[in-house]
Amino acid sequence: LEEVLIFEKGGVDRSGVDLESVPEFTSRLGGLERTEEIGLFGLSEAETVRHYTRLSRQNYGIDLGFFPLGSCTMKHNPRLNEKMARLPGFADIHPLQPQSTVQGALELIDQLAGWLMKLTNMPAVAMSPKAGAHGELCGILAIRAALEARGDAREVVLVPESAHGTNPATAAFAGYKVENIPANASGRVDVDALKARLGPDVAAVMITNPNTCGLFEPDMKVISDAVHTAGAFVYCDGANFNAIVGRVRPGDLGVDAMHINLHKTFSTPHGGGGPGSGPVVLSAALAPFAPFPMVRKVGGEYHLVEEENADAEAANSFGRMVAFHGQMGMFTRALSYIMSHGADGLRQVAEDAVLNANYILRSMEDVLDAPFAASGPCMHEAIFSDKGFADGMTTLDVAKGLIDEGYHPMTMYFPLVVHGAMLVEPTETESKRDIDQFIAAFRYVVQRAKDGDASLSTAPHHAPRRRLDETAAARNPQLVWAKE
Amino acid sequence: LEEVLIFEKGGVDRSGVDLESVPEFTSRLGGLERTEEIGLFGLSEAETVRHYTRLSRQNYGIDLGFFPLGSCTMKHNPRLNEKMARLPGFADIHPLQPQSTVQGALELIDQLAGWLMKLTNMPAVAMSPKAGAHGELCGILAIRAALEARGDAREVVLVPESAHGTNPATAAFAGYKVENIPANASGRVDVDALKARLGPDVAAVMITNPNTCGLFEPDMKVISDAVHTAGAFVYCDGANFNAIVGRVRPGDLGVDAMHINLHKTFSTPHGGGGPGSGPVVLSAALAPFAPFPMVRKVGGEYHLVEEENADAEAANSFGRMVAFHGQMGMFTRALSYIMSHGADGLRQVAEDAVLNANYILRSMEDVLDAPFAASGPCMHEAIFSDKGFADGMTTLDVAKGLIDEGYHPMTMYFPLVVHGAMLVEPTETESKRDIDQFIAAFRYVVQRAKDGDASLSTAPHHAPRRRLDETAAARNPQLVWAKE
Amino acid sequence: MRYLPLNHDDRRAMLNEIGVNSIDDLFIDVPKEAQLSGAIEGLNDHISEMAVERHFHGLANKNMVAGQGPFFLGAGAYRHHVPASVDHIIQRGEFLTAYTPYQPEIAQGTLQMLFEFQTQVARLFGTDVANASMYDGSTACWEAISMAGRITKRKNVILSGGLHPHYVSVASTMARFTKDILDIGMPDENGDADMARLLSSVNKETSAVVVQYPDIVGNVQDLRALSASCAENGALLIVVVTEPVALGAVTSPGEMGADIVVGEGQSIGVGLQFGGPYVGLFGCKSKYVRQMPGRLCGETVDAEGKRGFVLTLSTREQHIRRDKATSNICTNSGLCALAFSIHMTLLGEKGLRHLAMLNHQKAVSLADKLHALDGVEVLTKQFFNEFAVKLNKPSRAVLHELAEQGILGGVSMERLYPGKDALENIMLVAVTETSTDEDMTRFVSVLKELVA
Amino acid sequence: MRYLPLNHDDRRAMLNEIGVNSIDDLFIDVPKEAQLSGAIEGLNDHISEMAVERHFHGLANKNMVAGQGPFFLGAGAYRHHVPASVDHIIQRGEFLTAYTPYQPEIAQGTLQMLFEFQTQVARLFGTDVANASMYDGSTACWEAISMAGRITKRKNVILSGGLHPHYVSVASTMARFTKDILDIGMPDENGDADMARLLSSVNKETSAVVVQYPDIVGNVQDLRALSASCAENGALLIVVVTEPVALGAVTSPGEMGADIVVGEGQSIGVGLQFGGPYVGLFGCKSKYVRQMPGRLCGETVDAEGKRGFVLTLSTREQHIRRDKATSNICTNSGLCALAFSIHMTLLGEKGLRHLAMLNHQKAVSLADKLHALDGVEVLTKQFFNEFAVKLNKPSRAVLHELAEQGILGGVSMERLYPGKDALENIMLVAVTETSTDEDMTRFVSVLKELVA
Repeated sequence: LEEVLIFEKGGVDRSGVDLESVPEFTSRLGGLERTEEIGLFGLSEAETVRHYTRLSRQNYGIDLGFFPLGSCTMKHNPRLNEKMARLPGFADIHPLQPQSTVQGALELIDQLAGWLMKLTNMPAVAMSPKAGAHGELCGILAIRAALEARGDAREVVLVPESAHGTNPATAAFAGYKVENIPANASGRVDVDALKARLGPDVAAVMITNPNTCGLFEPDMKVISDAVHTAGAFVYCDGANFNAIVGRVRPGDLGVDAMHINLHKTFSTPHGGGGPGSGPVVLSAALAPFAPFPMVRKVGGEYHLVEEENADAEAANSFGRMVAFHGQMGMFTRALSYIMSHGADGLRQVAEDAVLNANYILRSMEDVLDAPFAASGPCMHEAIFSDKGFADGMTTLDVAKGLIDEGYHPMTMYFPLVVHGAMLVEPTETESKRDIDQFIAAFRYVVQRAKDGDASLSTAPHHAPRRRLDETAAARNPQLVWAKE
Repeated sequence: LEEVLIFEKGGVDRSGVDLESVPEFTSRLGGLERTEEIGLFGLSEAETVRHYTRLSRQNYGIDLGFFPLGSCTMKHNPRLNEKMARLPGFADIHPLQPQSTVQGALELIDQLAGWLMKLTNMPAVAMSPKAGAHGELCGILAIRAALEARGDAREVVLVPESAHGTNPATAAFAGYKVENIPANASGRVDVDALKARLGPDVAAVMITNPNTCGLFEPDMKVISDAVHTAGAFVYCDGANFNAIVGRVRPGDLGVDAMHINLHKTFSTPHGGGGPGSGPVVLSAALAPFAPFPMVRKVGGEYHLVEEENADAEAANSFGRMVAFHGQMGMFTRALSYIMSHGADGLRQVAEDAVLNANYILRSMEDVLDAPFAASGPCMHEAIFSDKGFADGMTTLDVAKGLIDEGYHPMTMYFPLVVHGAMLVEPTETESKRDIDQFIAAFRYVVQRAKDGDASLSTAPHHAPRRRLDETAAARNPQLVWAKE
Repeated sequence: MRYLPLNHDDRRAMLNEIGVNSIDDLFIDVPKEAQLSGAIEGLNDHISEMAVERHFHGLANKNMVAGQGPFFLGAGAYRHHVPASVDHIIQRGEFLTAYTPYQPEIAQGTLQMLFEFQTQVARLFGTDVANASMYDGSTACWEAISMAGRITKRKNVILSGGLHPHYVSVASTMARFTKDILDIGMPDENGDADMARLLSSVNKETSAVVVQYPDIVGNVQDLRALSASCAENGALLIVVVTEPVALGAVTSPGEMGADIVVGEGQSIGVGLQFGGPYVGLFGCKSKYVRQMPGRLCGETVDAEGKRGFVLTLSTREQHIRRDKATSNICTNSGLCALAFSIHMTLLGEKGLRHLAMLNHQKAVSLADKLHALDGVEVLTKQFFNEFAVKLNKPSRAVLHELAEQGILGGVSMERLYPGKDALENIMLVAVTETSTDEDMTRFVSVLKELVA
Repeated sequence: MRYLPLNHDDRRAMLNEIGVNSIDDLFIDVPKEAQLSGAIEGLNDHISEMAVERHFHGLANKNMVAGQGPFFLGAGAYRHHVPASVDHIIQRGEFLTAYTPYQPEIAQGTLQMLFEFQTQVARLFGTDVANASMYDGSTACWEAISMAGRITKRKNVILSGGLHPHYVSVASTMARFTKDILDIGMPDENGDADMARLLSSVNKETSAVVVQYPDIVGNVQDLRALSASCAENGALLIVVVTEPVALGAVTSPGEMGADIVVGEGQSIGVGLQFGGPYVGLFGCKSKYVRQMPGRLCGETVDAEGKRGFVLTLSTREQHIRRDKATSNICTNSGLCALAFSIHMTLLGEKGLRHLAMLNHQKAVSLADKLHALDGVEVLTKQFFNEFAVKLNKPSRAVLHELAEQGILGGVSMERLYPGKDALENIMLVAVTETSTDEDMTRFVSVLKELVA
């Protein structure tokens, strides 16, 4: 049964709520009463639950199976976290309550901040950014504020070719000119080229480490030192922190700022595209420029640093990034995850994630081109190219073929530095048994691509939809429902 | 992907829990330590969530679609009820806590009891029975206790042919001889035959009203009067109370005892086969014999009548039926449902349930034999026979054909009085739109059965499994997993 | 009316289609005098979801929640920690809102789960087979007695004094009507006297002997001699387990020769819930399987040869056999069985054994601390996580005073055995993994004052 | 480690398969000096689920929960009743644990929901189109300013004094780096002075005028003259809605000519959550769609011609355009958008209008009661569910005293506008359907004493 839109089954006079009746009174809306029909369609509760339950069944999630989407770290989302976030003491408090009435909430933020700083060996953390890209912006603005504070008008941010698109977009948004840093043959930053480019116009280098090819940048410390010597800052994209958490601390590698995707490394749910949460750890050089609000503890009391006391307590802060204090609901989940694992468990997380990825890399490299496999082990994700596919067969075909085998595909065509890239990230919460099954399916589909199996070009065949026409969608965008 | 058994993927050394470590100590188990391997297979939490999520996807539930299982009343299960039942004040209290510490729980039971008595116009209710059949047992035992109390050793219970199997089974369990009452051509109890059979050996008549043909017994009061005149009691199977709740009170029809399936009329979830809850309303004649525990209010305080005070407060009680006080978790859900609807809403429930059923009856009768349609409207369910199907085509085929159309089938081959019976109960929580879709699908499948479409004999074709061999299962029962 | 999809226009259109003028025309079979013309008087009309929530919060707040302070109640219902994922999964609509799996092709989720559940229960109990669950432990116990009667064709049943008094009460109620003859005992400190009674009473007229393990005062006793004696006399040994976590630590009843093992599964996955819904566990030797009550799930294949699961042996059941059925049951406790099975899967053998030892260790630790108090004596010598404590004054009053101080300290024997003066000073104390050292310290220190 | 499936044997077997001896061999790229040999010092090791729960309960209990007493806070976050089914649905694993719908064939659930969400937002706002959500209202507001700059190629932006001061603060932070020029106002009682300022300031250099509706002190004002003036000058009118429930009662911004409407969707379906996660709403005229930030879901067909949905116009986005993208955003607030959409579907137009009038009526009622008190003056004359109240003393201290007595009475202007002495005695009071008559009576009577 196809599930039609609510606008095709509900009605403006249908509703799934009961409300107390409104007594007679004189409205005080100043003549602005809404008179026209709004066009919001309602359903009874029974129909509503069914509508969304049916829709949900058209989706694939981690709960259903392996989700090897590289760079997205689709790990198990513990249900304890959901339960903790829903305690009324966290879920039902207002951001502007008197601070004396939210001491537990402030303490929780402080505790999570403490873990993040210790796990990264960094002296400060800005908690309010709402997602990874927002965290990047926070880091770059802190860098810019720090440079401005010393009267240094640098204009360029260097970004590796393989970077997430958010990196250049963020730098541009903050008013910087973006220049690419090339990669070397082994998939790492070309350190010599980077060093050569450094100079008084370079404000920062944005590096993803482990990088988007799934490799650790072995020269990270060398790079940091060079960048610092050149008077610039090192921004580290922390999207892949999962590979090293508990084993390696970015602060030990000379990083000045790094955002941490709580929804990646610390298991808060992705929810079909958010909400995320992107706290940013900062070096001593950048800490004074961190945005407010921030939580401080004085004596036994927690308080917020915000507009009213920023001059006194955070005079160099670059200001406010969001209306309130950040993604509290994600903080509770992340802290629940972190405390459940502890320092020992988090180390194991990194180890198992890396082990799983290398296991896939080594189990596939005989049938699939793994451009960097020769240079050694990968970190949390294994990267392959489309080399060897039959004519006309593409990475997209393999991805859609995997759907028919019951899997969510890996990340496709990213990073751009690898032709027809397939980026496979298993995370630590996949069992050997499930990975073995995936490897068998992946090998089967890859073989079809190499054999030129025509039916693969029209996959998926067993999904809720066949291939969707994205070009048509973009050519004539239909973004809202309209009656035919 | 097929989901294998936990015994085929887990391990005795795998676990999805962490527990604090056990300090050294001297066990006090008296040499009974369990030494052999138990054989309980564990999974990590990540795998566990996935295992059961995948299993769930092999199930059909109301949340997914129309579930017209006759006599089972598959109505929407409001999520508010689930939330209320999980309040720690109800979910996390022990049945043997001092009664002063559970006053709210006792009050809740008392409030629900009050609603049930008023909705049925009966002076008493036994709350502890754990399911409908358990409630039947409660009612029959109360009748037997009442008869014993007056020294009346009656031996026979009369049951209509169309009764639920639980009725004769219950009467037999309580030591009664069961005799059938025939039905007349219009699907109701043959009142003359019943009257003729009444006599000093008849202890009770068990009647389902509305009956299992989906019809109201118009002579119910006449029957009750005759039964009472003969010195016997009327037990009413309340499985179909949904059809009349808020509009008709069984107490006004002379009923002495009736169980109420909270999981039918009052929307507590069926949960794949339970838990149920079957409170029994009782007439004044039976009230003194009700089982304990029961809740009483004296002054402002609630207390339980149980073993310690039964002699004083319920001297004629026939005793205890369950270890504790009944299905508290179902009481909270049922009361939440009842209060949400109120007296006005419950009346609407009955009306909409009956309206939906008649709509289906009239929309199908041109293509499907409806044996009692000529005698007038039905109540909450519409019954059809297999008359007119092509040779070799059966009700079972139609049922399995509906699965391929995306529906759970109706009840098949029940009641036995209609050949190849198909009992369709829409309930009040189905929309006209969904019912119209179902009617179209039902008509299509019925037409195939009439046309002798061979492919229907092997339906379902689009379900998680094809037809399962039930005979083989019963011949050589495999009830537990064993390594091949 | 938020749950009702039909609106006025729908109703009008449907009445037209049916060919009647009003809804009343559909109720013509109901005699006029029994028809109510409007909503029932004396009852409230519908209210908003928020108003319902307020009402329930008001009631809930009048109860003292187990998790809010030191808590030591057991006696047939135990407070264990249930992982959050259990409750998450059982709320999946596909499990929650499904009916009995009568159409197995679209109910494999429930059926496979039940098959796994049956396997888990059978292994835990040490029996060959198990069913798909019963209402609760007390009704399972009676069903076992009834089943033994069908097998042995005898009427005499001997109940151990260690059997939960509510279970005895349920059996007594039923026996009154079925004319079974129950020989009922009273609990003793270490169960020796009771065991002697059982061994000396069992004879060729005995249908079954029913013992609880661990028993009501927490005793764990070796049942091998008793099972041998039952076998010799053609009687069945029924073992009742009200705390299944114990079986992670002690030898299983099946291993000691039990014919039927029943139990209350609430401890694993279900929670306290003021007494219900719980989940009855039922296992037995395979030779008795056709006399078992309740639903059974069995393995089979589909038309393509794929493994699948179905409800089976339903020829025993009421919907086929009617008055000849093995019992009148037509509901199991499916959702609670699911919760049990999920929790058991999360635990696994390793986790269950760890959990059991943690319970045992904490219980031993508290027993020793209590025993050291003046005026307090721990009576039970061999126990798992529960034991009887004798005070120097009536226990019920002490428990009330403890409750006043925020401590739910145990279950008084006076409540369980009203009128038995010899038991008046005794209370049952249960300790699980949910009790912290602080909880125990607080309990001991307050109790110390109360018995001083 | 309950979340980790690999055990020792698995790890050994996998290392063998890979061909290395130990896990350390997989970390060889990490310089020795940066490798930690064991767990990080100063941090705790893993703990049980129960221990985590205890810790969180401890923290939660230190907060004063909004639902525990009279509650009247608003100022950009509103406490509304969210039906239980909303939270049930968003916890379905298929929604909760899915990623961005990059593979539309197996993400139609998320995509269709987003399409419905976009339609709901556009209709509520009175705009042609809407996007798939933003982080929150404040970032959506800045993105709108930024978008206006891309469209008009101008740098001057006029912010109404009625715009939430935190939104102003966010915009100011961003403008400092982007070199946009912000003309910032201060709130006035009925907004007339501010409106006059806006009308007189807008000119051919103006990129956008940003107004909030209802504004920070609750004013609802007719925006038609302003939109006409903007249009005349080639400037865009950006309207910010922090309380979307209001749009069930008042004329939509789109209807009054707004070019871009942004908002905070928290009121519908999401809950307070101490400030996040929330959901930013973003709608605009269709001619500006290619300059919109954020994700968009569009309708299309699949290879068999069936209707389906995909993310579209991604050529605007960072993963394609990199440094030329319309914004750096690569996350929306999907799960909150789902909650919003479910709640809106449950309400329907009828429900939303009813809810809005209920809010308004309660607010009017409380405003009148407060205004009648000596020492209290309600400043806002035209409002929806929130208004400014002037006391005879600093409001912040009064609010603290109210909190001591279990009443969360409002938001002090001193906290929102630190250092503005003229506002010190003013507080904002919001009233929603969750406030009962008893709540209001209690608030009024306690406040009466405090201002006496």
